[in-house]
Amino acid sequence: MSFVFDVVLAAALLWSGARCLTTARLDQAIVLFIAFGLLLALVWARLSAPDIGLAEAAIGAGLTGALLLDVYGALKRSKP
Amino acid sequence: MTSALLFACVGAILFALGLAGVALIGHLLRRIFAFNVMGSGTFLILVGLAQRHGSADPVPQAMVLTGIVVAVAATALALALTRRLHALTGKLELPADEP
Amino acid sequence: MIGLILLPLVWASLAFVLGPGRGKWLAIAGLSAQTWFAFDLAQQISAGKAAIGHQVGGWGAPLGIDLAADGLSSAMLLLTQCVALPLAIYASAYYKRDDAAGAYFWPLMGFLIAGLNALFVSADFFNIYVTLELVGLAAVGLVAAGGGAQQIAAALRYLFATLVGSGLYLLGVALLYGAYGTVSIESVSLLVTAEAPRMVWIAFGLMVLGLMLKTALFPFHYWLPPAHGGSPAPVSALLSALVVKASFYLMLRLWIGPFAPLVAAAPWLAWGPAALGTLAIFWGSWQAIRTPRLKMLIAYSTVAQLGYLFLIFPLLNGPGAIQAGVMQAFAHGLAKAAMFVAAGVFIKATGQDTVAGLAGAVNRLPITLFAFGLAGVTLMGLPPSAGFLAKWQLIEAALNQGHWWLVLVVLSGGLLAAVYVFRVLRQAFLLAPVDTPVLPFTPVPRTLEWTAFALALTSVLLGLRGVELMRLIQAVGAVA
Amino acid sequence: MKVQRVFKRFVVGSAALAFSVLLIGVMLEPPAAGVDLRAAVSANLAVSGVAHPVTAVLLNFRGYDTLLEIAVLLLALIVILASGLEALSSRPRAVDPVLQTLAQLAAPSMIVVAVYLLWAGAFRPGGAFQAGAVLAAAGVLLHLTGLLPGWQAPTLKLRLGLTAGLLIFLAIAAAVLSQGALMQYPPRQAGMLILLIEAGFTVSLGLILAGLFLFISRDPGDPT
Repeated sequence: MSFVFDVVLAAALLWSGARCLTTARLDQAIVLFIAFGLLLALVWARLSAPDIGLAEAAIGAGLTGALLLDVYGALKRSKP
Repeated sequence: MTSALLFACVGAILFALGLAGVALIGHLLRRIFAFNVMGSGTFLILVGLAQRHGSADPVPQAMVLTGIVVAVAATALALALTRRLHALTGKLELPADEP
Repeated sequence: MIGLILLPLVWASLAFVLGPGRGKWLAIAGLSAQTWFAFDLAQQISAGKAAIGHQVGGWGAPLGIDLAADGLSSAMLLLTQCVALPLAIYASAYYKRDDAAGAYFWPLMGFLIAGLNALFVSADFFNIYVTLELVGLAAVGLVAAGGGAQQIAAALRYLFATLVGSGLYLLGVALLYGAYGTVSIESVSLLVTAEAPRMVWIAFGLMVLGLMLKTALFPFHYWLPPAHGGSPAPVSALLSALVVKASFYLMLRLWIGPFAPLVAAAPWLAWGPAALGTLAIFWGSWQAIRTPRLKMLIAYSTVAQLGYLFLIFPLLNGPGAIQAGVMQAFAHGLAKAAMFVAAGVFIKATGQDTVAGLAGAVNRLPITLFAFGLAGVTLMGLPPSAGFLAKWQLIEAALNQGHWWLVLVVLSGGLLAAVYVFRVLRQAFLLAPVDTPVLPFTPVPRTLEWTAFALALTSVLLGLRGVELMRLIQAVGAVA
Repeated sequence: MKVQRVFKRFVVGSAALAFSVLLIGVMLEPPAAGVDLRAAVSANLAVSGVAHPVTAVLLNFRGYDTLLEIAVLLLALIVILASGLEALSSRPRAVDPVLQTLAQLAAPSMIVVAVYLLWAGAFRPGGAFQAGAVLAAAGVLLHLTGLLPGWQAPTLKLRLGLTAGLLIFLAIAAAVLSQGALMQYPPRQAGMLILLIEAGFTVSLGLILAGLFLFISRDPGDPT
């Protein structure tokens, strides 16, 4: 049962990673990137690595996500 | 096939995907995403492969924690330089290769 | 050995605490002590100790991280300190007090040197990854520092190249851990000798590929000329003389160390790096002959000179090949540092970075021009310079093993180097043409000229003291 | 030109596909005989000074990696400072006062959480990394709600805080050299020394991560 969950999780991770790189819209790509980070945190939990899960959620998805959104906002503001 | 091995295989695909992305994508922000996808793939392989038969292995887990911090440092640096380039030139791509 | 790692970390952090633009005396004092440490270490090793080890934390590999210095690593440590110290003195006169480009030069340089030293003595695959990132990010920072759009673009290009390089290397580490459950180089060496599954072959390939990208071997050289040619002179010198040598050292270390059984099983592998090295020599020299800008000329010359380093790979079975490679690393490191700092003097004096702008420089900057000429002697490989010794060793090793075409490559590479060196000298010795107005000329601090001269002179005189260096590197043969 | 790009995509894409197939193929092969570090870690856990294996690896067995890693992090911040910052925008951020009150309430409790995580890291998941990340998040939150202005140039106090983690780590690592090796903590004091290192680490990590955000997050100055 849990293996099925893992397969679904793996598929979701792959999908978000691939879509993040291929989607045409930048804002969508950023959201997908953050979702990718959160899914990855789940994967770490499934790999019995809660330390990495915590760090990935906080730093990988959280801080990097905040930075990306901020950069995106700045880019939009600087356009005439 | 164990879950750990499954995630290691996912890591292999993510690495290849990210590497292709870094090679093909000109847009700097997207290239930073690609680099991060590539790094995440490596981390999954490191832990997944080490744990493919058994219990948790703290050594690769600690290495991945170190790796994540290094990757965040590199990502922040790349973002700062990208933003600086944008402020100076208004572009989000590197100029053509050969002058 | 520990001091060589801790000391630069300490002075780099203290220089940052002191604030922008401060800390040059800390750096120079620290580097002087490091130079002494490096000489001391080299002396111990040539005196007969084959290798000096240290178990960090007292755990010992494979649980802990081991450090180890043999002849090869101690030679690289010596090169690093001996180039860094004059460059620090040069930089202290180069950057003005409130120069934005120099505001964080000292902490960045400190972390760069710490990373290089830590890399040379590390005996742990994953630890080496961390040192690679330390070196790479510090180098990118030096390129980006206070720069305009062109420099930032060069820094970004360099950043992605170096990150992909270390990413490939890290995947190799991950596969090795997956195969053997350890990242200690010593343990891995033993296990590779016993059994090498296909995964280890892939790990080896990934690591070599990543390191070739980081060393800017043709055709991965695309990031080097803008990064090395567009930075301030002390930075270009540090990058060209030292940073690219670190990844070369690591590749050589892996090739003759843990992965030697794989290379022995497939000796044809060695022709890959050698072929790319040959192409690098011709391509880099050709570009150096064509480019109008002085610093670009020197940067393309680096692409060419790095090519020689890779010619040694097919010769590693026989004697003399490692010595030839390390001697070339020394000769090029010292001479290229001298060339870049000399170019920095020209640019400071004339305000422009073109070969044509050098016209008539001989009357105004004779010392600097002489330094450039001496460095050129080393690059061309004329006796008695270290470059001559390196090429002589390389030719001898190639002839011993019957690879006469390598001899042709080395000789024609020397001729091409002569073409681009004389291109600069000819321009400098020509008087300024009558029809163009004489360019404004700013006087430069004497320190700048004399450090360039000292570096160039060392690169030539090292040829006379080559025997000692050769004996030091001999200690590698024993370990490998 | 366009044909060239499609061709490049095709080549790189198929190379990546072939590579991942190859990689998965070798990963499915049975592994070679190797070392099992799990046994070594649990055998030495008792003398490492902490009870959580990942923390023991990070700060004791492979503490040298962590020392270099905090140097990398500090270095990244210095590079960002060195590459030149935009002038701070004079435009104030429009922020909801309710949000501000919430942030004011949240920040102190986040600091408490950080201290707890730091202390808990000795025997369960958590530790300096996570604690530092929470501290940084508190800083970012205060900044986004307009309570903490963006950092212009680092003051002496801030620079000291940023480097404290590395300097404390270096000092302790070198101080125990008399034990025989770098970072060889005497088993009795190991727990205390590691906590000290982690505390410095947390403060610096929090400041650096927050700094990454606060230094990058600024608009180009108004062209006046």
